[in-house]
Amino acid sequence: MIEYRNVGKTFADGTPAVGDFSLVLPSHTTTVLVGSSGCGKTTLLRMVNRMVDPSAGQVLIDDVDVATRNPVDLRRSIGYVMQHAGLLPHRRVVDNVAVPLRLVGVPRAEARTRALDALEKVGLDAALAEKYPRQLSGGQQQRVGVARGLVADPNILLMDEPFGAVDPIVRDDLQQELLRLQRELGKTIVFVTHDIDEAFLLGDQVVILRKGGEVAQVGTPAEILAAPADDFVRSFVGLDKGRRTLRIQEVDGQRIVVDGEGRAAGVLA
Amino acid sequence: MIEYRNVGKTFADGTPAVGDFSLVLPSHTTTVLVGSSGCGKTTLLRMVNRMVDPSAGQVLIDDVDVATRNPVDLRRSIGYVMQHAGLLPHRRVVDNVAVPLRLVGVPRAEARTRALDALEKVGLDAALAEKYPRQLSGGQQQRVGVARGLVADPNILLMDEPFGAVDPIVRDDLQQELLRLQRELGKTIVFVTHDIDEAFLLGDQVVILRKGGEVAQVGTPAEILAAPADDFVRSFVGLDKGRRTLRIQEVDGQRIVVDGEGRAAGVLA
Amino acid sequence: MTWFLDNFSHIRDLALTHLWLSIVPVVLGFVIAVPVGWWAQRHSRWRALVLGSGGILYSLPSLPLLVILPGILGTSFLDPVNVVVVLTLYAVALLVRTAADAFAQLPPDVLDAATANGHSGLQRVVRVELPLAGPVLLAGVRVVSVSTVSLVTVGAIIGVTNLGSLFTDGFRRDFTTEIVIGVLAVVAIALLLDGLWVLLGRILLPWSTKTGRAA
Amino acid sequence: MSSVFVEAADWLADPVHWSGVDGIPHRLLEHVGYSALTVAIASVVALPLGLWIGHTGRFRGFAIALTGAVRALPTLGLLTLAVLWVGIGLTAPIVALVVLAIPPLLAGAYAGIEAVDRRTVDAARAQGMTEWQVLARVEVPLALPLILGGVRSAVLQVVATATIAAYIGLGGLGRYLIDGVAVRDYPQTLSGSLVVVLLALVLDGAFAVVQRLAVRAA
Amino acid sequence: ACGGDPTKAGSDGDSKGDAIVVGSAAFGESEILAEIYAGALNADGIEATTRLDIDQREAYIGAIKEGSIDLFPEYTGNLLLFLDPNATATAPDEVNKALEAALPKGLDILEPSAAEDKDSLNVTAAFAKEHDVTSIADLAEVDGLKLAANPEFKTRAYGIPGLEKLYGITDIAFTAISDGGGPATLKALTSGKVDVADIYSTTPSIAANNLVTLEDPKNLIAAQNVVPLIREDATSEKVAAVLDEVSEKLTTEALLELNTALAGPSKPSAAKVAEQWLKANGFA
Ligand SMILES: Nc1ncnc2c1ncn2[C@@H]1O[C@H](COP(=O)(O)OP(=O)(O)OP(=O)(O)O)[C@@H](O)[C@H]1O
Ligand SMILES: Nc1ncnc2c1ncn2[C@@H]1O[C@H](COP(=O)(O)OP(=O)(O)OP(=O)(O)O)[C@@H](O)[C@H]1O
Ligand SMILES: [Mg+2]
Ligand SMILES: [Mg+2]
Repeated sequence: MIEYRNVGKTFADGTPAVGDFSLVLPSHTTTVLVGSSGCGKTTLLRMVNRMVDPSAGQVLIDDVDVATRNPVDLRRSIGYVMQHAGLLPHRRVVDNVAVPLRLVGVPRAEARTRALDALEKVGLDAALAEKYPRQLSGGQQQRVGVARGLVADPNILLMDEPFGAVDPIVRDDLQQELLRLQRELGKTIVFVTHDIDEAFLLGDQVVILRKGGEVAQVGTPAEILAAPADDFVRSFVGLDKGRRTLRIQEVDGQRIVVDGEGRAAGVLA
Repeated sequence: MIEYRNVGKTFADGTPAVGDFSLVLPSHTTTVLVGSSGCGKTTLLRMVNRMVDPSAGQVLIDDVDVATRNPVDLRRSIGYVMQHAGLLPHRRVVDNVAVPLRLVGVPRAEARTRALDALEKVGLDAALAEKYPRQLSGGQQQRVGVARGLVADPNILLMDEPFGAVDPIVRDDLQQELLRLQRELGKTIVFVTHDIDEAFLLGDQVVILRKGGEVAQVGTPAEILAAPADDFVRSFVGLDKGRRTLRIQEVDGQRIVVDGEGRAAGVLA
Repeated sequence: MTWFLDNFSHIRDLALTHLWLSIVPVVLGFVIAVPVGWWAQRHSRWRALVLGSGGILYSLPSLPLLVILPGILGTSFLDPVNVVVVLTLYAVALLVRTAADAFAQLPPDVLDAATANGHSGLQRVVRVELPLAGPVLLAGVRVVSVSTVSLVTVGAIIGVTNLGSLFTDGFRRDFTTEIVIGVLAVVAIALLLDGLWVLLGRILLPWSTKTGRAA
Repeated sequence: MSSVFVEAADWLADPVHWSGVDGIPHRLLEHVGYSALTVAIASVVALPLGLWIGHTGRFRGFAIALTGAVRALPTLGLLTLAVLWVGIGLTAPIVALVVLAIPPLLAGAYAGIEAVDRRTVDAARAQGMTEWQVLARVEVPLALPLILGGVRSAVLQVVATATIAAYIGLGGLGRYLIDGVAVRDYPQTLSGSLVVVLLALVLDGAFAVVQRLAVRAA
Repeated sequence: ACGGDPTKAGSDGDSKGDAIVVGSAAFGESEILAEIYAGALNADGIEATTRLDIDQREAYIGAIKEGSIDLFPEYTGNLLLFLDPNATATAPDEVNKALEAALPKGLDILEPSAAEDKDSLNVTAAFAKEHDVTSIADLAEVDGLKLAANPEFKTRAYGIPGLEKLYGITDIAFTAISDGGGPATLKALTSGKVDVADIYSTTPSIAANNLVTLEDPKNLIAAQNVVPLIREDATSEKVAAVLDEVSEKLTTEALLELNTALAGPSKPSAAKVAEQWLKANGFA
């Protein structure tokens, strides 16, 4: 369990990023922080592994304040996946995945074996293991990033818009892959995105944020759609624009669902 | 009217981009070319203003083969909007928009006045006109790109993933803006995207492409959803993954539409 | 040509000396400049000062430095150490800027990921920053190497024997062949060294697409 | 050591050294003159070539190899060769110095054009700019900081190396170095060096300012 | 064939072997003389090596003082001027006497040779005829005189200041060329860029180009007899005997011949030229 207790953050240069944020993230579930650019999602996420230290309040993991832990050790115990994969361009794919293991002293041979396992787990061909990151497509790189996040089998996985930079078709694949993995592994995942569709797909718990890390609404996707807390949420999830207000239309004997903007959204089963 | 007649393209380095492509794009409508990365969308689009010359077949505008026209003049008569706006970083916003006018000899003062009109048309504040592109957000830059494409009032507007690089919320705005403009202006628009949702929203006619510029299906969005031509189309539009197979679920007394992956898609009106 | 053959062993001796006088400053310069450049990059307040002094150092004309140095260092007049010191100074002056730039252009998200994965400060510098700066550093070394090989010849004016001696000698004897051979030999050494650096780059930086391009 | 510096200060303070053909103002003017002439000639040769290579992308490999090889040419060797061929006077040192100045100018020009975002260039062409317009209105303005960077290092190298040309009889500030060394007048050598260094620093500073303005404009 | 490993020069002074190290300045004649000294010593069973091409007198005098070089072919007038910048002696005997007195501790000169190589002022035959000059004194009549020489000519007593003081020649346009009266200086003269050029008197190009060497009635230019400069602790009777014999056999004409040979079409090395002279003079 991860808990934010009245957390605030003002950066050294005076930028206020987070005002007063409190939240409990249950273990073995996925919590998605969603909000538009600059609202403080990344800042909140990075407080968990002390890449950012809060200027007020505490972040607790299983009731232990992370501020009491050595940051390097803490980071080694938590998986981290980010938008541009952040792979080391000078290391082969398998060595990239092995990094978290090597850092905690796992011998090279064993680290590579486990790295290969992790690559397989995220659906990457073993043939790619000996390539360099730049020889991979964007989607493949993201998978490598996920493999690296998982390789040391951490309890917590932080994911900062991990699929933000890949094209929609690959993104769909990666999302499905993550859902599958999570069913298998049951990690505690903190996931950051600004795509509400992604949030609704992946999140057991979705946290919609306003500027300054202020919580607009917390709940399951269906709860949020059924009872949006206010106009901000309504607009954020698209209920105001007609994207979410659907109606049914007959075409060629099929019942096509069309949204308020006239876009065909799908076929009613 | 734009017409592709058995068009093919193999690049100088031997890359085959388009095999044999034929299509008619009616005037005053929006045709969207949609397909995954590398399928030849950009190549096809750029044949219209001779940024690429086909290695086989012809492209005709109102029955005139573009190959017979001077490329520089041709380009000046066609609007072009691209993914990374492609603004000149060393020119102010208003001067960027004025470029197509200045190139055909419109005097500076008049060009700037018309550029300001165009900026207003795409919903940009006049206060931004004297800024440099890098001082604008991504979404604002894209609007400037659209303004530049429209400023010379061309009959044809080519748009190559113009909203691909902005975040989803801004993208929604831009798409709405474009729909509004098109209702007003009735240009012949060729629009390239790899986002099927965008294609369904904007396209009067949607062309789904396979690798090599091969047409998988042409039709209105509803036609395609109702009767996908084959498994490739079915999968491409998401009918196989459950994204498009919707069902209805009651939450808090509301009828929530949920897709096959369990994601809440909207509320039934 | 016959002159070349007749004097082959002499030219070879000069070439070997020349090679030696070129390699030492480049290597020393690299070893000194990389940490300084790294440090300057880290401390933006000092960056301008360090790079500025590098610029000043580099604009010092070589000839007077060579003459004044023995008085300052207490070295012998004929001591090639003078040449080595002057050329090392130039190499440091050039490479400090390169090194600072090399560390400045490291992709921030890669560094961020490295930290987030649990690299300690030193681990990050050694395992991530240094290798990633490699291609730019290599490009810098190549530029310095070429100019050093060419600058060594100036030492001949004050009596430090090297391939430049063929210029002064040929000049006094009105013997262009000797000068041309000297020029060719200098260019050959420059290319040879350059090839060596490229090869070293291929071995040490196999992942890099470009093995460094002269800036 | 310090005594040399004191003597140099005395030398510089001596009004005798500030007048006549061998006075600092005259030598300084000569030096600036040679350097300006050299850079002007080299620019006329190298800049258009560099712009063309950068714009078309043709002969890029050739340009890289050429600048590399030319950089390796020892200036002293060129000076002595040139003077044996054409005799003393302005021609020999100017030729050698022009050769020295070409690589940075060429590299600055083609690397500058190359560094311009291809998408920007593509967009400019797609708006209907002719190749000339693309070069003059888009590529050159955007490449200006790097082009100026090339000019800056060419100027500094020429100013520093022009001193060596005194070895083959050229005037300029190098005279103080060569003459001073010849008669072991180290105060004179050092003073000359100081003036050269000062000149280099002033020019460097001036270029830094111009370059910053160019960056701001770009 | 010549030159030691320069990277070791710094330490040569401390760990000097038995071999006598003969140095030379960076011009042909000095190199030949050094090779001759070394060759003659070796022929007599005294081990000697060479360390050629040292450009500045200050550099090699320093090297001799610190012991990295033992023996050096010098010229009396220039050496004197170096050791005592205020020296005024110009005639050979006076110069020798003054030189003995000016030598620093630890250094010695042996018997000077009759062979002499000194600065000489030359004009082209055409110029000589046009302006009717045969002596330096005649130059005073020429307006706007242009002169090329080594840079030191500008300040040395035998140079511009002397021309003004002894011969009353003023307003000389001076071009400094650091080739010791070599090809660039010669070209400047023959091409008419300058009127007068300072060229060492044993340079073959003087005769080859029909240059007129101007007389020096007022002894402006000091005597420059070849003389072995040697470290005291490197010298011995045997060494002195060998070198004295060399000095005796050397003549000004011999220097000219040696230089001519060196400039020959095959551009032989100094060592080869020296070897021939040694053979011809019975040192082999
Ligand atoms: N290191 C920093 N120093 C100063 N300000 C910062 C720093 N990091 C973030 N900020 C500022 O804090 C605010 C929140 O930033 P944060 O990166 O958490 O936003 P985000 O929600 O992740 O945005 P995005 O969706 O763009 O990634 C922003 O105003 C940002 O500019
Ligand atoms: N100038 C070129 N030279 C060689 N090959 C090219 C060139 N431009 C495009 N190609 C190749 O032609 C094919 C089609 O490219 P095109 O850019 O038309 O694809 P696209 O559908 O626009 O893809 P994307 O969605 O990534 O923009 C690809 O294989 C691409 O690599
Ligand atoms: Mg973020
Ligand atoms: Mg494309």
